[in-house]
Amino acid sequence: MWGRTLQFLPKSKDREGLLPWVIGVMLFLCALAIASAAAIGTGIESWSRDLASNITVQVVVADATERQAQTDAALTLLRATPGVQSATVLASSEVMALVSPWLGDLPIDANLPVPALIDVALDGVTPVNTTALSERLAIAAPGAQLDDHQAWLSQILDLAAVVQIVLISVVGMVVLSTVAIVIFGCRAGLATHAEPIAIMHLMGAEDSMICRAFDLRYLAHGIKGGLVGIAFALLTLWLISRMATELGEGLVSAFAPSTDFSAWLLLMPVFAALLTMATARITVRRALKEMM
Amino acid sequence: MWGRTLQFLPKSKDREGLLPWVIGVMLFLCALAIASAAAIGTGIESWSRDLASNITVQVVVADATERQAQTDAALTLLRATPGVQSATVLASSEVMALVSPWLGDLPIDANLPVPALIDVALDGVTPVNTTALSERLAIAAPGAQLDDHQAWLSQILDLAAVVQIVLISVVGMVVLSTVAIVIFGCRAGLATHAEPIAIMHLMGAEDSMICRAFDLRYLAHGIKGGLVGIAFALLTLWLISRMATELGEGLVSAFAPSTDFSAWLLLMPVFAALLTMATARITVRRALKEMM
Amino acid sequence: MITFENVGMRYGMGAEILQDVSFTLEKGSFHFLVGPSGAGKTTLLKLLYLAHRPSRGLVDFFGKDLSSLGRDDLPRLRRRIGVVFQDFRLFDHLTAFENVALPLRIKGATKKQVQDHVEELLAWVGLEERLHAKPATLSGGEKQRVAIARAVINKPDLLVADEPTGNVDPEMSQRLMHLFVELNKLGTTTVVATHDENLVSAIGAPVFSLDKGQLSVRPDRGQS
Amino acid sequence: MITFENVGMRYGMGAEILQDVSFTLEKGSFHFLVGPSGAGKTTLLKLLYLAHRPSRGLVDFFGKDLSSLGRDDLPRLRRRIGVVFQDFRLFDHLTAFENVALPLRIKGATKKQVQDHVEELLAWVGLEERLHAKPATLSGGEKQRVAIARAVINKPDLLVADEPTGNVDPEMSQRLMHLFVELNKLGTTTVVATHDENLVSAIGAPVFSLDKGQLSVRPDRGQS
Ligand SMILES: Nc1ncnc2c1ncn2[C@@H]1O[C@H](COP(=O)(O)OP(=O)(O)OP(=O)(O)O)[C@@H](O)[C@H]1O
Ligand SMILES: Nc1ncnc2c1ncn2[C@@H]1O[C@H](COP(=O)(O)OP(=O)(O)OP(=O)(O)O)[C@@H](O)[C@H]1O
Ligand SMILES: [Mg+2]
Ligand SMILES: [Mg+2]
Repeated sequence: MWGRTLQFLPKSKDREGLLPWVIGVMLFLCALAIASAAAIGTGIESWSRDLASNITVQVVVADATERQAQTDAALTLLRATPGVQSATVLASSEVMALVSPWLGDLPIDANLPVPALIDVALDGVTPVNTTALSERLAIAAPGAQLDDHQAWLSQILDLAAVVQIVLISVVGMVVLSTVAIVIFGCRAGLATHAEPIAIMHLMGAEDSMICRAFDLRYLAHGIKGGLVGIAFALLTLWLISRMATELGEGLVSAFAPSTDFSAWLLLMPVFAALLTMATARITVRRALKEMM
Repeated sequence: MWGRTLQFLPKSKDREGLLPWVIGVMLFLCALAIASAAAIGTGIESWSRDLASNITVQVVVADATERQAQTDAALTLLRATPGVQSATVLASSEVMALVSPWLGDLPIDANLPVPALIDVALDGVTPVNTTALSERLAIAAPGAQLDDHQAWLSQILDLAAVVQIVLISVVGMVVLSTVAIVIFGCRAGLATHAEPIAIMHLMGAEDSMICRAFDLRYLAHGIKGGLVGIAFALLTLWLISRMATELGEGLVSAFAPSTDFSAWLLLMPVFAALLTMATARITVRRALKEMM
Repeated sequence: MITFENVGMRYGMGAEILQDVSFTLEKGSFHFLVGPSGAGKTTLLKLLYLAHRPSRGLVDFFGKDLSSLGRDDLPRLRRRIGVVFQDFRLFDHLTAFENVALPLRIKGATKKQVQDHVEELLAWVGLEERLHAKPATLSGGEKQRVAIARAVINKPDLLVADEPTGNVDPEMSQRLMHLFVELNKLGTTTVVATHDENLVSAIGAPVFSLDKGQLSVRPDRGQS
Repeated sequence: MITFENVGMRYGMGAEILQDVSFTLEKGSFHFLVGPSGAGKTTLLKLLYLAHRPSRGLVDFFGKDLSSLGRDDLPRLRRRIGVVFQDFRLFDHLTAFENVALPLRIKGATKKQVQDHVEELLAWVGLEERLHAKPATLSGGEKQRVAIARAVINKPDLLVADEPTGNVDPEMSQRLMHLFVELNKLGTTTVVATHDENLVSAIGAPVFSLDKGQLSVRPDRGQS
């Protein structure tokens, strides 16, 4: 009974007033960093899917025979490249269908010398180095060009991967410093409670009884800070994603707090609260253990 | 002389240990938020420049006479549109030059019915609503099409503007909460110094003498926290921008801490330090004023 | 009930504050502890209220060898000891009532018991009008009386009081000593450290005298 | 030098702790202040060492009406007053030496002056071996002596001591009172609140007696 009601700690306002706010800010940072990393991850995934599925090679040669020869050479090279599942030449009607948006509804001259297009399906497992591939293509079939939009995409993908690594390090750093600041703040707060702890101890209160008072107090700090931080983070993410949804832009819309992701974010205050409580408990226990 | 050496405050480790860290984290947040807003601002600027300078209208009609008629109609409409500086029809050789990358070095059939292209130069001052313009074009010249890449760019520009507003609010929020947390943390720290202040006061120390001890202490806290925060922020920005430079991608490379911007960021610890000091001073003064 | 044998005590790596201290407190006995300032009185009392372990020597507590007792056994013992600290050590943020109630609460007394006991005892020490005042608004003597009330509220088996009347007038001082004597008659073994010669001569109990860490015993001067 | 006329004092909205207190302290006089615990002694001393303004009445300080003095005039006055607080109020993180040195430092004394004066005075109160100890490691009486040393280091014009010998043995108590009397002979106006009847009769100075906020004066009983 007294376990619950034994209130021997001063009101926390003056002493640990900062702690929940610090926890809140750190969680806000954590959530935003993790969300950014996750969004870039989603972007990379969808781009890779584009890139991994297929690339296009066009053989631009005026002479039909020569074009056919170079196309065959390119096909042989491509089919021998690891990571390539299949390479097929598009029928000229399909090529015309691709060209028509540019020409509008102009009547198409059957004699128009259109380039040959090769659709290359990748197995999506073995990564294909597009730069090396286009160099080898230039030797085998000088008229063959890898679609450079896709080459560019592959480059941006490299960049995104690097940015993601940076972001993941930032997330790691933020998480670590959150843990450090929570532990540090908790212990700073507890330093001001040394006297009540000592008196309770001398009056014969068991260690567990003393710890319990701190457990609840710091659990509350942690939850309070965690909720504030997460609330702000979710609000910010939601605002950004709402603005983005209209456009459907891949990277930005990935910021939308998905149900899954939100659930994970909501675990963060719980984690923060438990961390705070555990720190308080360990610190108090250690202080008590130093007394006789 | 004693002004410098009168050390009546306890070592700060236990009591205000958290304050520099909190300041550091808040400045880190501030700097990142401001940098993001600035980067988006740069992006918007360069996109707007693209968009503001000129747009392209193509008239895709098979019959040459009809094409000429619609081109004239479109020209009349465009030249009457506010914000349009000039509208010129591209010579067909120029059009062919634009088409050739697609056709490669195929010999060009002079009879190929190419669309007419109108280059519209904007004055860059009056904003042009591309959606409304393309609707009006559809009535005057059914074969005329506004280049939709630029329409899309205009849409992304709207989005970017909205995201920037959101980011600026986030910056505002972060700056405000930094100020709040610094003030709050400062006062929490000072609450534990009430007794030394009271004793010094009763021993006849002038208010200014008491304040001076706090000024230096909290100035140091502020500078320490500010430097830590800014260092981390610059490091993060530099890492992101380094990764981005290779690609030269507009939005991302704008994160590069430009010399100007870095200079501004370096002012932030100074601001934080002064804010911390001012808060300490005001709080101590207020506490002193309440004493006789 | 409590026996010290050749007990020595030092703080950290410093010199020995107590040297070869030996004595026995019989159950229900009453002793004064006197000695010049800095002689080690508070240090000796700290050993008695289990705030420190001696650096050397044997201590027998309620029939058990202290060195054989683990940390977990001590809270139970401490709850049988009431302490008046020289500097009071009240909880600043709790009222006089709450401060005095704490030992009862730690023991798990009911709300009713707490209410009745605490109010009665605070009335006895003359603080019926300051029940809900915080220590910062109490006078020096009032704080001391709250500290005394907190020490005796449990009717402890051992009462240890360090200079318990240094801040009260002679009249109140007598009244408080009367409280100690009454408790002592009910079986509470009592040790009171004091500089007040009047007090010592008024009660006439045996006196432990400490000087430079050496303990000597002056027997009872009659009366008691 | 100091005159109180019909002074009343209350804390916040509470009842009046002091009622119609009137007295005069001549320059170089020595007074005791006695009264039961909670009578208002500390409250009266707080008015004397300029910690509170009275709720009503006239106070004349070193020839100036207190109500005519602004906040900025007070520090100079306070530096002429030495105070021994009932609960010492030492700086916990400073050594005994540093605590005693503070009033000199506030006045702007040189390093040399500080060093010599402080060491000499701490030796006089018997703390030459505890110069660099923090208050937490001092005994009750040792803390009290540090507090006294801090109050007199400046040779103040007015010395206000609240129960300055409650934690020291009678011998040390006499030694400290001797210090006060010596200072007093050099011109320091002195007011000592105490419960120690022995002290009062030993010095024989005039006694202010407070009871329930009413002040009465018992004149000098000879000697001094
Ligand atoms: N925590 C400590 N660390 C180091 N030395 C200490 C500590 N506590 C006390 N001392 C020293 O031990 C000696 C005895 O101190 P103690 O408090 O036992 O004296 P005391 O007899 O109670 O004196 P008083 O009558 O003045 O209270 C003193 O010289 C004191 O400075
Ligand atoms: N800050 C305060 N707020 C409210 N009441 C107070 C405050 N300080 C003291 N009192 C009350 O005023 C009365 C007089 O207190 P004061 O400290 O002046 O007594 P005292 O004569 O010094 O007693 P003692 O000898 O016990 O120190 C007491 O009843 C006390 O509870
Ligand atoms: Mg002692
Ligand atoms: Mg008092």
